[in-house]
Amino acid sequence: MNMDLQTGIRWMELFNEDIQQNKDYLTQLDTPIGDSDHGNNMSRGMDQVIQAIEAESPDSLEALLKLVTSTLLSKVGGASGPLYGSAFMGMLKILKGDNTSSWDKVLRGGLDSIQKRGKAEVGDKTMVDVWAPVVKSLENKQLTHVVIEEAVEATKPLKAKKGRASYVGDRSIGHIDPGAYSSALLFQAMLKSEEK
Amino acid sequence: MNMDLQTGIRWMELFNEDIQQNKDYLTQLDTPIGDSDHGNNMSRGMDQVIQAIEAESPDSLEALLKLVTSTLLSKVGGASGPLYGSAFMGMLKILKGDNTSSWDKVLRGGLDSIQKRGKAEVGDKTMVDVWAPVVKSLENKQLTHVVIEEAVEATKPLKAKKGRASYVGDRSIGHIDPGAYSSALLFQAMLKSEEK
Amino acid sequence: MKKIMNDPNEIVDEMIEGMIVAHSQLIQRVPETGIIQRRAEKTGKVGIVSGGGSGHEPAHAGFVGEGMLSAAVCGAVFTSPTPDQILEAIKVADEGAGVFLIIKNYSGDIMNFEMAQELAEMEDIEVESIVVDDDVAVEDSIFTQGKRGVAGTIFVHKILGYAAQQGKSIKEIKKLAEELVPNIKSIGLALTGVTTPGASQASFTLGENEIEYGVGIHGEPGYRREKLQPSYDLAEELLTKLAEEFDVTRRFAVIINGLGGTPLMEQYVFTNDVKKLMDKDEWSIDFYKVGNFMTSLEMQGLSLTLLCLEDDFYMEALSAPVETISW
Amino acid sequence: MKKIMNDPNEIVDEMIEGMIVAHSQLIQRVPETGIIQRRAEKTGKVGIVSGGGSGHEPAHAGFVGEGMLSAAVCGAVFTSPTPDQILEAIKVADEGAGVFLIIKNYSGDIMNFEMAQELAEMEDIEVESIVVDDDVAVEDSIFTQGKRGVAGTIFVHKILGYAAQQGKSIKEIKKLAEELVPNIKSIGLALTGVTTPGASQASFTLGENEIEYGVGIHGEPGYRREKLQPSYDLAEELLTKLAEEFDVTRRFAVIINGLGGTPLMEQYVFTNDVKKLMDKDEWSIDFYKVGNFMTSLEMQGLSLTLLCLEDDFYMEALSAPVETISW
Ligand SMILES: Nc1ncnc2c1ncn2[C@@H]1O[C@H](COP(=O)(O)OP(=O)(O)O)[C@@H](O)[C@H]1O
Ligand SMILES: Nc1ncnc2c1ncn2[C@@H]1O[C@H](COP(=O)(O)OP(=O)(O)O)[C@@H](O)[C@H]1O
Ligand SMILES: [Mg+2]
Ligand SMILES: [Mg+2]
Ligand SMILES: [Mg+2]
Ligand SMILES: [Mg+2]
Repeated sequence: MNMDLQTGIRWMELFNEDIQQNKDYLTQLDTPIGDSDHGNNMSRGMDQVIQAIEAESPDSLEALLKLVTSTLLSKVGGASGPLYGSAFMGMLKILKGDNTSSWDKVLRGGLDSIQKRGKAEVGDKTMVDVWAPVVKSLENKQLTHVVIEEAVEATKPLKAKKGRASYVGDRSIGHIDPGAYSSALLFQAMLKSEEK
Repeated sequence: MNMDLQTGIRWMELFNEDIQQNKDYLTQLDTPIGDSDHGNNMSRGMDQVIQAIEAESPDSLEALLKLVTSTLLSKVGGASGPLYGSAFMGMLKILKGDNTSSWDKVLRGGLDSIQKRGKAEVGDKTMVDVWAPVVKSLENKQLTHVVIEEAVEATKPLKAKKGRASYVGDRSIGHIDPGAYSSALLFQAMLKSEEK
Repeated sequence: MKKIMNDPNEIVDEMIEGMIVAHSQLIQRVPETGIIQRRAEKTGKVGIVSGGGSGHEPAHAGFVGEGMLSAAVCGAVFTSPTPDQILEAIKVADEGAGVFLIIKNYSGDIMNFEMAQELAEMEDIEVESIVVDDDVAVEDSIFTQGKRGVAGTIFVHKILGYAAQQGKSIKEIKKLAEELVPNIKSIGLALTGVTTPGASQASFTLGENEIEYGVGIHGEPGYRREKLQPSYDLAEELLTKLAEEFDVTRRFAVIINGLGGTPLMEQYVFTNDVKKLMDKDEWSIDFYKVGNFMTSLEMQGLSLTLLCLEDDFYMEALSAPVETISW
Repeated sequence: MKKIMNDPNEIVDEMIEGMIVAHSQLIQRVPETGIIQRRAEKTGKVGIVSGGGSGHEPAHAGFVGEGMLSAAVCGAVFTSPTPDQILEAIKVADEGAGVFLIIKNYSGDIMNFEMAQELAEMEDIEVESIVVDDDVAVEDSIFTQGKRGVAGTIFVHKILGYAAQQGKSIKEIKKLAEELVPNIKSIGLALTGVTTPGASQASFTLGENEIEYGVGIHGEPGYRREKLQPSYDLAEELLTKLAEEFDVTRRFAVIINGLGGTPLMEQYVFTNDVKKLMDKDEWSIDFYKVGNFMTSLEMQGLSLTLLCLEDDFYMEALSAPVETISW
């Protein structure tokens, strides 16, 4: 897929809408295996992202990614703040290095950054379990809404090894990971932003 | 009526039984207009009185009253401790002054002591509202169970002017006074101790 | 109501034991009594004794120590201690210059402390006392027991404790106390009732969104129930009630007192609102205490106390350091 | 869950404001941040910074002051603060000898503090850190995030704060911290769940007579639910879990930590039971802290922390006076 400034802004807007709509659900997911704040964290962060975009009107995709990075890093906190922040920072790095990078390469940079920061592997029941298959499918030009949905669902039977959910051990089994769900919203929004 | 050591001991035993049986009810009475402890206070006190009687085997009515006085004073606390303590102390004083005093005179001494200590008048919605009519009926040789029951019931419509119930003002109206109820148990037990 | 306890009848005894082991440098128990005595050296000054029912921790034992109370007497839960216990506390607090009693205005407390005072005087100990009645929630109190003593009592402990430490005589302390108490006003609100250990039901029950203004510290009901309001509005209601009690002087010391189950976070939010409201009225707050001082077991809610700083001695006393568990 | 608050989104900000007005002699806010800084004079020593999500009051700002923390960073409720805020705290804490970070072992905290550390190093501030993971409730933690950081963190604040005050270098403090943390073990139990401000439901719900062992301080569920037991049995369960972690040395410092909604009376009863059990095993307790130190909003329950007094420096540090709100 291709990404440019307009699509990027639309992506963030769509992502924000989905986050605000699913705020309570995300917090609910974060209740049995976390600390009931993922909805709040993402909602606060994306609200600020939209405000920042409106206030600063970034004039390039690079400027947009930079703005999203710094806003998420400075407004979210918790685990998701540095992770989503790192993701956009990783994407930004690739784009900066080579302005003509394909979008799947850029997203791969995001995933690498998440893993560098959070040390989670595939199967640890984190957002990585959505990012990894999404990036792979994109590389194979096979990314669809179904792929994303399946990736989220697949976190359910896993036992958490990273993040707060790891503290509940076996009892994390049977629950969808909240960060995986919000990442799914991110990629659904990305697909929708392009569809338009 | 007449009182002697044996009847006195039996009186305290019967009173204790009634208190223990009505412990929760007394506390319940003390809930809307007090602090939910009258049952506990009286139960703790009478339990100790019975233990003290068993341990010390008082050999005269005077010795019995002395023992009850000091036990109630040192084991009950709250408002009822010093008041019941003062009551028995007042009775003791009369008996000490004149060993042949009639029992209604002795009880009158108890009532006087309660009023001296607590400054409550008839109508203030306290134990005085049972003690006063009981003593009067006894003086007129007309004390019956019914008199006692009526005296307790009569505290219901009153507005409290003394004790913790006075803090709730008008909302004390419509509730039986817990100290009046426990005093009624005292006099019911007294009548029963003689009946036997 | 779930409670971390063993036998409800032993709860006060076990609490005192726990307190002593945790703070053995500061306090000691008079054996086989409910009396907690400070470890400070005796210096021939006036002894200050306070006490009352238990369930208000850290009051009163948390304020025992150099510069505050000489001793505190712990009764059963919500039940005034007995005269013999208070007498014993008077004796251990006596350093030769007499003992001053700080009594909260409840029938039970007054009668038990009064009897203790009579007994102490028979043993030639000079005893004076003050009755604290700072709770303005009780209306129509002229012909009754009067107003209740609540969190403002902590200011009385501190200021009289300092006066005693400064070597004031018992008569001077009595005069100070009589001037001080009318300058202290408090009022509380509850989000929940309170259940005494072993009791099967709470003192009262509030709805899921309901609060009650003017509750006492023994689960006594207050003056009005309504829907929970924002903290700012709660502060406004309480401050308005308190403001009626003061006129000229506009400098205050304040206690924002958690009732036991209220998190510090909420107490500080409320503090912020009190400050805003006081600023608006151009009333100054020169001294703050925020925390759990005079609690009511696990009750959620708080109380607000204002002390009008009429006399400069009050601030001097409040600011002086002390060695207690909880001031 | 009823809460005394205004807008849940402003609760942390308003709490900080309230804290500052109440304790303005001791602390100040770095304007427009969630950073609370001590007022003490800078003396060129190592700065100590701690922090984390809010809702654990008095942690962490209650431990800011001479002899303890240089600054504390308050995140949103139960949410680690962001790297820029932590960076700012590092800057205000820096007196030229470097800054030491005390981090509790949560993904979020570690990542945010780590990023701040990277940013600070880019600005040539020497930064070292320790991750506290004292909660033994989490089993099977080898291949995961590991164990949580809970109330034992308070001991780390105190001991490292003292070391800094004594003029130890950042390397010495790092070494001290690495030896200290493995000697601290904690475990908690809850009588109720906890509801974050604005949330519609509690983290978990317990039955009328049910408790849960091993809960975290963010409403994380624990390891076992059962019927409420007497305090003595609760103490035994927690101590047994902790005992497995220690072997030779039998001298301890202890924290009995209320989780926010637990009355002091219950905490002291529990203290008494802990003492009894420790006596039975001939383990000695040389130092006690009892009270609300690391809370979880209004949660009812408590935690027990043991610090094995391996090094005499620990007792020296714990006993040293400090000027903070809540130590
Ligand atoms: N080390 C990690 N690596 C990748 N993702 C992680 C890691 N730790 C946590 N996460 C993700 O973060 C999500 C939780 O985010 P959030 O609730 O906002 O933060 P917190 O856990 O600090 O409350 C988890 O569901 C998980 O997907
Ligand atoms: N001043 C008083 N004079 C007479 N009786 C009083 C007075 N104050 C309280 N009482 C009695 O004491 C009873 C309450 O006793 P109790 O609950 O044991 O003590 P407390 O009020 O200290 O909790 C009241 O119901 C009332 O009958
Ligand atoms: Mg979370
Ligand atoms: Mg009562
Ligand atoms: Mg009582
Ligand atoms: Mg969180």
